[in-house]
Amino acid sequence: MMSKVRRKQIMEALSSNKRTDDRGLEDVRNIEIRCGIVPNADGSAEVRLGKTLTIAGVKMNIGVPFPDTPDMGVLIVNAEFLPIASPTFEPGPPDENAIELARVIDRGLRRSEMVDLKQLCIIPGKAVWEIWVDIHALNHDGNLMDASAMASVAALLTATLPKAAVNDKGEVTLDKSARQKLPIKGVPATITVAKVGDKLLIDPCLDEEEIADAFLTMTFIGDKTCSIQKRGEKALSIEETLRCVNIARKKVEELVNAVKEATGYGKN
Amino acid sequence: MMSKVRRKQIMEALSSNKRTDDRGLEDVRNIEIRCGIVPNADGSAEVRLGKTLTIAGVKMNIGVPFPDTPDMGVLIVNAEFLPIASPTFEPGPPDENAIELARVIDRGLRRSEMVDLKQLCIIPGKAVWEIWVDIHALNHDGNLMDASAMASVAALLTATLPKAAVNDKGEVTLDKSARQKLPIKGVPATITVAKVGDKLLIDPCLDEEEIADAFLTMTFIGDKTCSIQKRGEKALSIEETLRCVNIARKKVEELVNAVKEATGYGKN
Amino acid sequence: MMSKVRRKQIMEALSSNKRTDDRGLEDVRNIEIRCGIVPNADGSAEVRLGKTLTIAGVKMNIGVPFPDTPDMGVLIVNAEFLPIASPTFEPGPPDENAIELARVIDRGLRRSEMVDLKQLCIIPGKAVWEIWVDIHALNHDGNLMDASAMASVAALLTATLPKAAVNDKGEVTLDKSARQKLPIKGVPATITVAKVGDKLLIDPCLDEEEIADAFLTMTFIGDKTCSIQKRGEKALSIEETLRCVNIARKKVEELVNAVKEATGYGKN
Amino acid sequence: MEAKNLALISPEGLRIDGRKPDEIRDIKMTVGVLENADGSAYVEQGNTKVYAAVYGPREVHPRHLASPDKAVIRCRYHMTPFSVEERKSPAPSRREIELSKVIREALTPAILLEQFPFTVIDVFVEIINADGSTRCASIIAASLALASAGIPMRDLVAACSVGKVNGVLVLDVTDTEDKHGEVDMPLAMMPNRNEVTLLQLDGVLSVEELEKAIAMVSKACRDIYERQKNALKAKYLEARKVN
Amino acid sequence: MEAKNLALISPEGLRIDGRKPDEIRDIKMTVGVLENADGSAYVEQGNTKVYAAVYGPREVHPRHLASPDKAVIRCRYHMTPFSVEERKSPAPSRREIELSKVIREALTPAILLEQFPFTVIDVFVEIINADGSTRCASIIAASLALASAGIPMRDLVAACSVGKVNGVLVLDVTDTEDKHGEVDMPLAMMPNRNEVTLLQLDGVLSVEELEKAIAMVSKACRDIYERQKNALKAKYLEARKVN
Amino acid sequence: MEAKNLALISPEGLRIDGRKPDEIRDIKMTVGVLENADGSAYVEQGNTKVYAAVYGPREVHPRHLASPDKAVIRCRYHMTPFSVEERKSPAPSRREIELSKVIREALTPAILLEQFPFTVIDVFVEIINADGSTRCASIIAASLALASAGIPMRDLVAACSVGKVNGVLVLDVTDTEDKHGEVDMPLAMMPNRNEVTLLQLDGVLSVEELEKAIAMVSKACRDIYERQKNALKAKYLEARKVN
Repeated sequence: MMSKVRRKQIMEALSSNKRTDDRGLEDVRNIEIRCGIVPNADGSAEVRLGKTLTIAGVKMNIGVPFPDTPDMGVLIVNAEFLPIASPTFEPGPPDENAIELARVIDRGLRRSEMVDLKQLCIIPGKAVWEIWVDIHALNHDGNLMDASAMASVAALLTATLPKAAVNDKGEVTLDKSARQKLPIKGVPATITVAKVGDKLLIDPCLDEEEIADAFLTMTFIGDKTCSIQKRGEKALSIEETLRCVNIARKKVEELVNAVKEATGYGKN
Repeated sequence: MMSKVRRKQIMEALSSNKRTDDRGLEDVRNIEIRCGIVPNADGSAEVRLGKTLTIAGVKMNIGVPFPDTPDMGVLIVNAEFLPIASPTFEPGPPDENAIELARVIDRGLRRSEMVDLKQLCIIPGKAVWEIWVDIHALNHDGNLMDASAMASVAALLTATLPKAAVNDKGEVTLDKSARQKLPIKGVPATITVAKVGDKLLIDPCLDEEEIADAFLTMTFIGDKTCSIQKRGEKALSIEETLRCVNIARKKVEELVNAVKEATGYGKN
Repeated sequence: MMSKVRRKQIMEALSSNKRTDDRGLEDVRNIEIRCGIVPNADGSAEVRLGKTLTIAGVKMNIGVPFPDTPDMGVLIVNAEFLPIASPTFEPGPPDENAIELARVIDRGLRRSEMVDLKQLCIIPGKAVWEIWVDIHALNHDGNLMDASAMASVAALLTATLPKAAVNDKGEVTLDKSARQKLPIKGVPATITVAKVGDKLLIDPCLDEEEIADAFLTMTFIGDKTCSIQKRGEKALSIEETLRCVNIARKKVEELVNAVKEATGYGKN
Repeated sequence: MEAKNLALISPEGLRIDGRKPDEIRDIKMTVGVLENADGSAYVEQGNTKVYAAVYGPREVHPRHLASPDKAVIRCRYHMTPFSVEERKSPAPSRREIELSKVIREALTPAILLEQFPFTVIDVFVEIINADGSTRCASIIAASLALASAGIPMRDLVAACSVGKVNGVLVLDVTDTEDKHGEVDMPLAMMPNRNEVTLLQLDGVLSVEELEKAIAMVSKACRDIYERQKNALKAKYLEARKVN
Repeated sequence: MEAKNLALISPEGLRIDGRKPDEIRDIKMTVGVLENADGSAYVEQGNTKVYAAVYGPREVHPRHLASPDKAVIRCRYHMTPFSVEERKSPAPSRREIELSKVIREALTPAILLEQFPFTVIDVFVEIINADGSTRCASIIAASLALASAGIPMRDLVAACSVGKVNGVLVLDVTDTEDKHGEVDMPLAMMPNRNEVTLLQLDGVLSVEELEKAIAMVSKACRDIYERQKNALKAKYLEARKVN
Repeated sequence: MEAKNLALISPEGLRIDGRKPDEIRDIKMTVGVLENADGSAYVEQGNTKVYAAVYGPREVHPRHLASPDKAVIRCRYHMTPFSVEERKSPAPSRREIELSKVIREALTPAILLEQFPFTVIDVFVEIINADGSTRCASIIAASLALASAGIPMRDLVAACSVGKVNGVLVLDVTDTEDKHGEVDMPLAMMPNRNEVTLLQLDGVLSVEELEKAIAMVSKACRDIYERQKNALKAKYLEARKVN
């Protein structure tokens, strides 16, 4: 629980459009992205957003497509809020917050069509690539959502998979020496706007999250929204909702560039 | 917990062979059966027994037969006592009461041979129809057992399944335009007799259940018993046990007719 | 919880190198082994070690080999510490103690190569014998580890399996009339040494276990160690560790002989 | 997931079930259908059929879940195994856990929680048949159940979905439109306060389309809101007749 | 499930294992076999082998499960994975959960629960080998375990099954007779009070056959009851010898 | 499981990664990497990468788990799904449950538990990438995390594995050496007290080899111990600089 003093500090700073760490309302904390840190993963990235630390790993294997999309690869996102990351996290299967985070990131990745799942079909209806994105929170100082989305995107951008072929007998064979990157169609960005008192701000730290009324998490691909999730126990007026969208929209380029920089995507 | 006043009312009414809702000892509450209310199910029925409300849905799919009955379809009954139905029900997997109810209804359906499972074999040892009967309690005012059994029977009587065939390659194909009814051999009835004090009564409401010593649930097919389950924390004398059977036997026709009426079974 | 009086008795006895039941430090309690008591199992043995009672049952079925050992049978050990065995055991999935016991016994059986798993391959990469060893504690008076290991070894030594063959179509067929023993390469022995105060003793009873500092469980095959597990909340000096090994080594023959006697192994 | 190039809008501009783009399906709302609950409602919107029940305010078990400042809201959105095309396991799926959370958050802003410290208010929603927009129907039903349980509220919560199919914005999305269309966007609001309590977008919209969609769906919410008030009034009149 | 037209009754009227229809298998009952328990018994009826143990009356955890009026009975019927033809998972199956309930209800009427308010009595049954009629053997064993734990009882509970195979009523059904016969009907009773505490019918019987079957199996229960008393007496005498 | 006759030792007596038999991999130890924890450390030993965090001493929930005499230690060793060759389920496996227990027992003797009655000390270890000897790296990291949390200790706990590959005893076993070698034997100790707190042997060793292996690995532990002390010192100096 936060002290009254701390709450008052935050509210006072906000009243002059500042944050307690001197950020402006629309400033993101310092971002550090380290890719390829997990040799056993097919792709991986660790994202530090201020003191928030989260890691995403990508593993790929041959699986069976969903019956309604027989010619598309499968993408599965899972998130664990480990007790290592916060005194309030408990061991056990993912709770509603971890599940929501995974599903919001999943919708963002899927609807942005970042990965061209059609190119991940090997034998229609029978064999496709299955991409597992696993997110593990390591230190929770707020905005796990945006940090985890960024780690997932960076892990996918740097992931490689073996070349798959089909032999005479119709079996799938893998050439592990010829690894190639995933087919990428674009780079999405996920941005959360929090409402604290009557202010709208981005990249909330943990203390700000605790006193926030509501959140709007948006994923953009280019200048379009492809996923929105309103969260939190209080309401947003329709006008505030639209303002959140416009605040987020202005940050897309900055976040996409940070990921491109760290992953080298688009360099060649 | 029931008040002492309420308990006294019930016992006093019973002492003159009456119930607090003016029923006689061997009277069933008002029965309402609505079939076909779930378009996504292959069969469905909602049963209102007084204020008790329960719903059964039937879903069918192609499955593999049990090794010891390779030429027979498979019937599976599952029941959920949802917290929506009673302040005493908890979320989570079925407890011993829900499991007992499902298994008692399963034995009644199976042993009455209501559905001719032999006709549900498609390829012996390989492919048979698998029938799932799911029971969900919605409002528990006593005698969920008989209400749920009735809903299950009504759902099965009105269920339809696609025509299955086997093509040249030995694969099962379904013709969803040609739906047909399940092969039915007879209509069973499930009746519970409760012992309250020294009285035997049928269709107990919740308050009566709470002060009952014991229950005998019986399923009849025609004039034969095909399943019995003694329940409750107290004993029944052998003489009482046989009296329960004879009380239940007299109600079979009434209950079977109610289901036939609602389902139109046997009309053409 | 043990009384202070009891603790004092144990410590006083130990101070003159005795146990409260008059055993010496390196004496095992009375061993009773009954084999073949479970007709439905492919092998079984009940071991009574003093008042500790445990049962092991072996079941075998055709399964798929592990990808990295396509030409070897599969051995799986599972242990349940049932609430029947002790007032401190709870129902539910195996806890860390039961899991540790199963895994330590598993490593002992596997690393001793007691069962020649290579001979249990039927079709390389496709079909092998899968051996399940299930251990159930029935009365826990200390040293469940050694008693359960002994029961597992005795159950495996007396287990029989049907003759498997491969028919024209490449399917596995079983001849249940021609049962044969498992291919056995040797008989391991598992011995636990407990440190209580400054004494090292074997086959601890429950009261001794409760006040022990640490345990060293060792499995020997012939005069070699094939598995060691240090257990307990306190440390062992390096010198004590090596002393434990030498104490255990001296008991191997006695325990192996007890099992051979009870199972008739090596008689013909 | 894929738009299958299915013709979801006819040359006449009508949808598969004959509706106009800005037309919602018939809704039937019945209040007070489950006697054990403190409040309940049944909502049928096309073939989407939902029961909701409210138990509480009541004591919390275990106690440490209670709050000294306000009532705690719990919500359980659950689908019967037979409510969907392929039988689903009755155990809660990840989707059901997420929807339980967002429905709870859609209702919470409307409830005067401060009036019932140390208690819990349980909201149970059961999907009997699913044909699209089940979370909206759940919110409509749960909101009626809360009101009929006599729980003081700032406003009723109304809800409706807006989709995009064959490039056209449409209200009250069906299962077929959800599966083969481009966008599904459910929204819940307190119409009298003009406040959004749930908003989820699943699909691509430009910011301009998004604004248009919000305007369209909030108008539909106002319409549903009137029907909710009528359903409550009907129940109240019926109750007066009986007593 | 299916009668496989197996000849379960020979032309001489004998069963596969040579028994007459109204003959039960050899029973071995041993009291006091598990030292940690407050009471225990081992029962071997043909190849059906069962351990039962009783712990209690003892404190309940968590506390809110306790009753101020009487002891609470808990019962766990459990099969070892190797006790049946195909290895079963050690996690409790739906069948085991149902049997735990009916066995508890079969024992409860016999126990003077009022004497131990705020406590729990735990009954654990472990099936070592299953060859039919395991719930009856469990009740026999659990009843002996309760008595040997010194828990005051109205009567011992005896149990036996009656079946119908090839049209003939038979006592003490084996696994083969259960699987290939027409009916399995276990019954438990307090013989001295002539009261039934468990009755389950699985199969088709006319009401007349049912009456005959109950008469037949209650006679068998009386026989088993005498053996239970002897087993307790033997334990008592042995205990006196030791002390 | 099987020695695959893989050449794990070159004719020159070197291992696959070029190390000498008695050489450990490069170790990187960083203290204080996770801000929420009371103490934390990151250890990278070759490609084995581990985070450890310590929370506590803190209140125990539920209360009955607390002890009036001393702090309770809980330990959770967990692998991320992507840390191993085949994706593993995030639910704890039997292996992870066993390792959590032995790691807890490896740390417990070093902690002055009596100073914190009624509390719990939670140790969380997360394997980010697994390339052999993960339990040893976990103990090294957890021990640093405990010390940096300011928990009074008798000594730091150091750990290292010794293996046997192609007949040769080797230190700090990699995943390949573990899978294709003959023996893996992790050991943890308090070097200053010469006491063993973890010892597990998985593979065949004569008693003489065992003695040699213990001597070899305890020497390595002393080396690692020095590096642990340096890592703590570095953190302490850095902290002084900042303040």
